[in-house]
Amino acid sequence: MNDLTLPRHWRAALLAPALTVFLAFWLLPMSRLAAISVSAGGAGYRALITNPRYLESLLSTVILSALVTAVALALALVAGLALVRHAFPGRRTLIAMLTLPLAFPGVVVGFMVIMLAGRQGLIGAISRELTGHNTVFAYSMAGLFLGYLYFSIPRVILTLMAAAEKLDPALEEAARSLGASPWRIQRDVVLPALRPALLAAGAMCFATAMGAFGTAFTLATEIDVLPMAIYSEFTLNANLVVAASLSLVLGAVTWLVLALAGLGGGGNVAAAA
Amino acid sequence: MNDLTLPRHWRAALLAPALTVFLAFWLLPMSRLAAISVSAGGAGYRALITNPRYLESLLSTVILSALVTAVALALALVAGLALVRHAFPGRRTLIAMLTLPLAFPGVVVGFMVIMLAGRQGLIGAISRELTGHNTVFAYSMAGLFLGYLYFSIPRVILTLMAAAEKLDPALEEAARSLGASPWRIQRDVVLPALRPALLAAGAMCFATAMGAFGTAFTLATEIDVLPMAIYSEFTLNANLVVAASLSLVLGAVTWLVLALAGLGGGGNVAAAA
Amino acid sequence: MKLDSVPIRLERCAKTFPGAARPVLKPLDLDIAAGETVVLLGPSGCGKTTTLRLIAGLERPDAGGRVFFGAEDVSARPIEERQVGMVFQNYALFPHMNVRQNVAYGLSIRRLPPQQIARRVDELLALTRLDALAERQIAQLSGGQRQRVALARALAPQPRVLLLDEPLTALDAQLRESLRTEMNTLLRNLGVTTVYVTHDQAEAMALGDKIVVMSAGAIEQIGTPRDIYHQPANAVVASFIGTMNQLEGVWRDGALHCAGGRLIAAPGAQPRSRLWFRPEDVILTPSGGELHGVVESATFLGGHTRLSLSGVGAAPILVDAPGRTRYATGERIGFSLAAEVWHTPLPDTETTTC
Amino acid sequence: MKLDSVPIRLERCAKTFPGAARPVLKPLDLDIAAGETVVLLGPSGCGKTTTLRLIAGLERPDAGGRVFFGAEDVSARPIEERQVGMVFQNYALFPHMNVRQNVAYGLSIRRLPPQQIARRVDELLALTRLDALAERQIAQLSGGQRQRVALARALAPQPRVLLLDEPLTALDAQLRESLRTEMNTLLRNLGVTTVYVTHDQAEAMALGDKIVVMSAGAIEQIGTPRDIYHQPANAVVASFIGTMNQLEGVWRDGALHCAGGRLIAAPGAQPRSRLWFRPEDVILTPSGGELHGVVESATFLGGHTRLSLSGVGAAPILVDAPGRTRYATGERIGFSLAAEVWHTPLPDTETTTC
Repeated sequence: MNDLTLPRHWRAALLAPALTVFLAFWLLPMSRLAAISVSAGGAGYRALITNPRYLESLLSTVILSALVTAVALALALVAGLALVRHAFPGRRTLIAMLTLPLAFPGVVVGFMVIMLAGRQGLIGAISRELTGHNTVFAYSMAGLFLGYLYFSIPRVILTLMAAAEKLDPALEEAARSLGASPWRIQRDVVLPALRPALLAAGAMCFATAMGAFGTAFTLATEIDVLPMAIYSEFTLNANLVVAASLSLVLGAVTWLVLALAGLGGGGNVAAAA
Repeated sequence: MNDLTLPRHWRAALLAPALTVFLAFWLLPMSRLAAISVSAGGAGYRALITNPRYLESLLSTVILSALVTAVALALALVAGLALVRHAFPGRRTLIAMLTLPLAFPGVVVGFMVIMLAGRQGLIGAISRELTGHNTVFAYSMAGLFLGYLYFSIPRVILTLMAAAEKLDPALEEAARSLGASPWRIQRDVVLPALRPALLAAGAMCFATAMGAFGTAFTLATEIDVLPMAIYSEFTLNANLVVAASLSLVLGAVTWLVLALAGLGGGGNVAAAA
Repeated sequence: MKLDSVPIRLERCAKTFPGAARPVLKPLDLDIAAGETVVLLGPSGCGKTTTLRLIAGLERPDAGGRVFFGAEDVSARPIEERQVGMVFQNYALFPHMNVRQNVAYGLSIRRLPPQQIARRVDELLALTRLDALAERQIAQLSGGQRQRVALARALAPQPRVLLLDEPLTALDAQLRESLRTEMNTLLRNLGVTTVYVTHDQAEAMALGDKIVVMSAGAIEQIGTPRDIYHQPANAVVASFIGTMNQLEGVWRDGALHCAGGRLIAAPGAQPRSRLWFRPEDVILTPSGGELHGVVESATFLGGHTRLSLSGVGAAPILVDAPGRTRYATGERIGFSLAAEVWHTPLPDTETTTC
Repeated sequence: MKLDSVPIRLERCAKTFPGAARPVLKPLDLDIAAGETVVLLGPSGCGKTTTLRLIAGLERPDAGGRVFFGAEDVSARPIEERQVGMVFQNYALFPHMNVRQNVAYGLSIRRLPPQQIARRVDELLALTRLDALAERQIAQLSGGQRQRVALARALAPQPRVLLLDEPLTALDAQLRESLRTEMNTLLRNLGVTTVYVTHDQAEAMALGDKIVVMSAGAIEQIGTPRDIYHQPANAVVASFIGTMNQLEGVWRDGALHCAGGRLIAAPGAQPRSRLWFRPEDVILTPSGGELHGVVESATFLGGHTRLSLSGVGAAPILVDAPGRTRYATGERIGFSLAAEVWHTPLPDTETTTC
C-alpha cells in the first residue's frame, strides 16, 4: 500500500539504524546474560531450585505483584469509570491529584511509605493515640504492597480512563433498552469492552511490580523481592551465575505475562505502552 | 448524558471508594513530605542551593534524562515508523525482540550494562583485542545513558508504533498528490500528526529516567543521580529534611514536564499511560 | 409475527440540557396512534433525536412534560422499564457477542427458559433473513447485515414501541433503498407502534404513515406524506421536503403575469401574486404553452431530466421533464402548470433558520 | 478560471496486490478525452478506486499496463510528478493547518512567491465560497465545508487532471444533492479532465459526460448516462442503474402474451418473448389498457408514487405513477408500455455477481 511512499534507498536508510541498534545493544547483553546463567554447568538454575531462599523470593515477588495488580485494577476501574462518567466540580483537579505520584520515583515512594507507616510514621502516631500501640507495617509485605500500589494506580487509572472514554455510550443504552440492570450492563457490556485495556494495564502493572527496586530498597524490607536478591547476589556476593539465572527467570515470568496480555508481539500495545 | 445510567445511590457508592483512597493514601504522604521539607526553617532548600553536590546531582539527572529522552525518541521514531510502514519477513519477531527489555527491571539492565561495558565486559574484551586498551564506560555517564536508553526505547517504540498505526495514509497520499517530497511529507504531515504521541512518550521517558534507581544503584556509578542522592540522605545520613526537599524538587521538575506534555490533567493520556 | 402496540402521547415535553442556554426542544405535544409509523423528520440539531430519546426514556422531559404509553404515565420510568425496542444509528451491537447472542440478549435478561429463547431467536433470525449468519461475529458482518441484527435484537423482547434512530444513515444509497422497502414491509406486518427518526425526506415519505417535520426544537407540521408534500404549512417545510419553485408576478384579469408570460388562473382560484409548485407540477408543452423559459441546464437523471429554466420569474424554475426527450442549453420551451397549484395553500414566506 | 487539461489513456492496466489470489483489476483499456468528466461507477470492491489510483500514480499497474497523459507515458512516474489534483473520500485535510494553509500547501511546495500564493489561494477560496472561513481550523468545519476545502486544495496547483474518490459519500443526502449541483457547475467551468469514482448512480448520472460501469474488476459498459440508462449492455448494468422490470411472455401474432394481457409490438419491433423496461416506461391508462395488474403496494414518494403490480408477469412490475392520483392496495389497473421498450437491446440475462 505504501510501496511508493519512499524511494527504495530511503527505506533501507530507515531500516539500517533500527537493525544496527538492535543487533549491537539488544541481543548482545541478553545473550551474555544467558551465557553466564548456564555457565558452571547450570549451577545457577540448580541453586534456584535447591535453595529455598531463592524460591521464596521468586514466590513472594510473584504473589506481591499479582496482588498489587489485582487491587490496582479493581480500584482504578471503579475510580476511573466514576471519573469518566460523572462530571462534577473539581473533577479535573481530582484527576490531576490522583496522577501526582507519577512524578515521584520508587525511592521517594518508599520514603513516603516510611513516613506513613514507619516507626515514626503517621499511622503509628494515630494508632498510639487511639490504642496505645504503635502500628508499624512499612517494612513488611504490607508496606511494600502499599508503596507498589501508590506507584501503580496512577498509571493504571490513566490507561483505564483513556479506554473508558472511548466506550460507545450507545452500547450501554442498547443494553438498557433491552432491560438490563446497571449491574448486568457492567458485567455484559462495560467489562468486556474494557477487557483489552484491563489486560494491558494489568500486564504493565505486574511487570513494573516484578521489577520494582527503589521502593523495596528504601524500605529495607525483610521481604527479599527478586530484584533485591539479584542485586545482592551480583554486588554483595559477586555470585554472577546465580544473579544471571535469577534475572532470566524474572525476565521470563514477566515476559510471559506481557505476552499473554498480547503486549509482546506488538499486538495490542496502544493502551499500555 | 449518562444521568440515568446508574441510580443516584450507585453513583455515590462508586465515588466513595475513590475519594477515600485518595484522601487516605494520596494526600497524606505527600503533605507529610512537604511538611518535613520546610521544617527546620527551610534548611533543606537552603542546603540545596548552597551545597554544590545537590545542585550538580539535580543538573546531571536532568541533563541525563533529557538526553536519554531525545535519543530514545529519535531512535524509536525512525525504527517505529519503519516497522509500521514496511511489511517484511520476520517483522513480528523483530518487534517482539525489540520489546524484550520490557521484561527486565532496572537492576538487571544495570547488570547487563556492566557485562557489556564493565571491567570484564564485552566491549572491553573487544577493544583489548583491537587496540590493546580496555574500554570501560559502564560506571560513567555513558554507562548510565546506555542503561536508561535500553530501558526506555521499548516503551517509547510501542507508544510511537501505536500512534503511527493510526495515521491516515490518505494524509500522506494527499501531500504526495500536491507534489510533496518524502522529506516534506515527514516534516509537514507525519511529524505533526505524531506530535501528541511524541510529547506523551517523551514525557513518560523523561519521568522514568528522572526516577530511575535500580540501574544507577547497580552500576554504583560515580554520578550521583537525584534518586540516589535522596536515598543516601535518607538512609545513610538520616538527613530527612534534605531528602524531603530533594524529593519535592525531583517531583516538581518531573511533574512540570508531564504537565507541559499535557499528561498531568488527564488531557492526552491515552498514548502514554 | 404480530406485536401488541400502544398509542403514545407526549404532553408539553420540553428539554433543556444542563448548562445549555436554550432548550433543544420547546414544549411539544404529540399523539401517535397504536400501530402507526411516525417519522420525525428534520435537519440535524432540530430536536428529533431528543424527542425520540424522551419517548425511549433515555432522557427525561423538563418539569411539566409527561409521556404516556396508552393510559400509563411512563414519564418517571427509565428506558429499562418501558418495554421499548430501539435501533441506534450505528447499531450499537455488542461486539463480543455473535449474532445469535446479540438477538438473545434481551430475552436472557428476562430469564426465559433456554428453549423458549432459542425458538424466539430462530424466529427473528428467519424474519430478518439472518439464519445463515447466526454464529457470525459482529465484526464479520456488512452494514446491511448489522442493521438487520439490530432490528432483530430490538424486536426479540416483543416491545410495545419500536424506536429507530436514523437506522439507514450509515449505509450506501443503493442498499438504503432496498432495506427501506424491506423494513417498510416488516413494520406493516408487525403492526407495532413505530417512531422513526431521519433527515432523509425520501425515507420519511416511503416509511411514514405520518410525518412530523421539526426544526429548531419545534414541530413545523404533522401530516401524511401527501399533506406534507402538497400542502406544506410553511416555507421551512416546503424547502426541506423536495424541491419547491416560487413564481412571483402580478395578478391582473384572473391571471398571473410574469416575465415568462401570462398564466390564467384555474377555475375558482383566489387572486394570487405568488405561486408555489413542485418540479413535476410543470407540464411541458412542445408547441406553445402559457409560459416560456430558456433552458439554463439540463441534467439527465434516468427517470426524468431536471431542467433549470430562466427568464420566467426572479429565480430559475426547476422542472422535472419525463420521458426521453433531449433538451439543449439555450433552448426556449413552453409550459403550463397543473391546476392544483392554484389551490396549494400559500405557506408563509418568512424563512426561519434551524 | 480555466485549467489546461489532457486526455488520459489506460492500456491493458491490470492490478494484482501482492499476496492476493485474484487480480482486483483485470486488464483494462480506457480512453478519456481532454476536459471530459468520466465517472467510474460500481459496487464496492469492483476495482473503481484501484483504477483511479492507477491514474493518480498511487498504484502501479501490473507488468504490461501503461498509463498515458496525452502523449506522455506516465506509467513510471509516481503521483508527485503527475500533476494531478486529488480529492479523497474522507478529504484527508491536514488537521494542524487552517483552511488557507491547506489550500496553499501545494503552491508552497512549488516555492511560488508568497504574493502569488496568496492571490491564487484567495481566488480559490472565492471560487469555493470559503472566503469567510479562511482562518478556520479544519476541526471547526462542517462536512460540506471540508469537501469544498479539499476541492480547493486539489485545484490550487492547477492540475492537468482532477481525481475524485467518492467525494460526497461522507455527507447527508440533502447536502449531497446540493453539492453535486455545485460541483457539476464548477467542473464544467474549469474544463479540467476529471475522473470521479462513486457507487451512487444518481451522482454518476448527474455528473458524468461518460459513465464507466464496473463490476468484479472489469468494465461492463462505457457510455453517456442516456446510453447506460436506456441501453444497458447487460443484466449487471441494468440492475445496478436504476430499477429495471423484466416481463416474460410468449410471442404470438406480433404481440407478447403474458398473465397480464396481450401487448402489441411497436411497429418494426423484432419478435420477443422478454421485455426490459423502466418504471417510468409504464403508461397508466385509467380506462382499459393493454395489460392489467393488481396494486400490491403503493408508496407515495412526492414527485411520483411507486406502485408494485402483481399478476402481470413472473415478478411484480414496479411502476412510477406521476401526478397526485391515489392508488389503493388491491386495485386493478390497466397500462401499456412506451414504444421505445421494443427497441431496447436485450441485455444478456446471465447475472454475474460482484
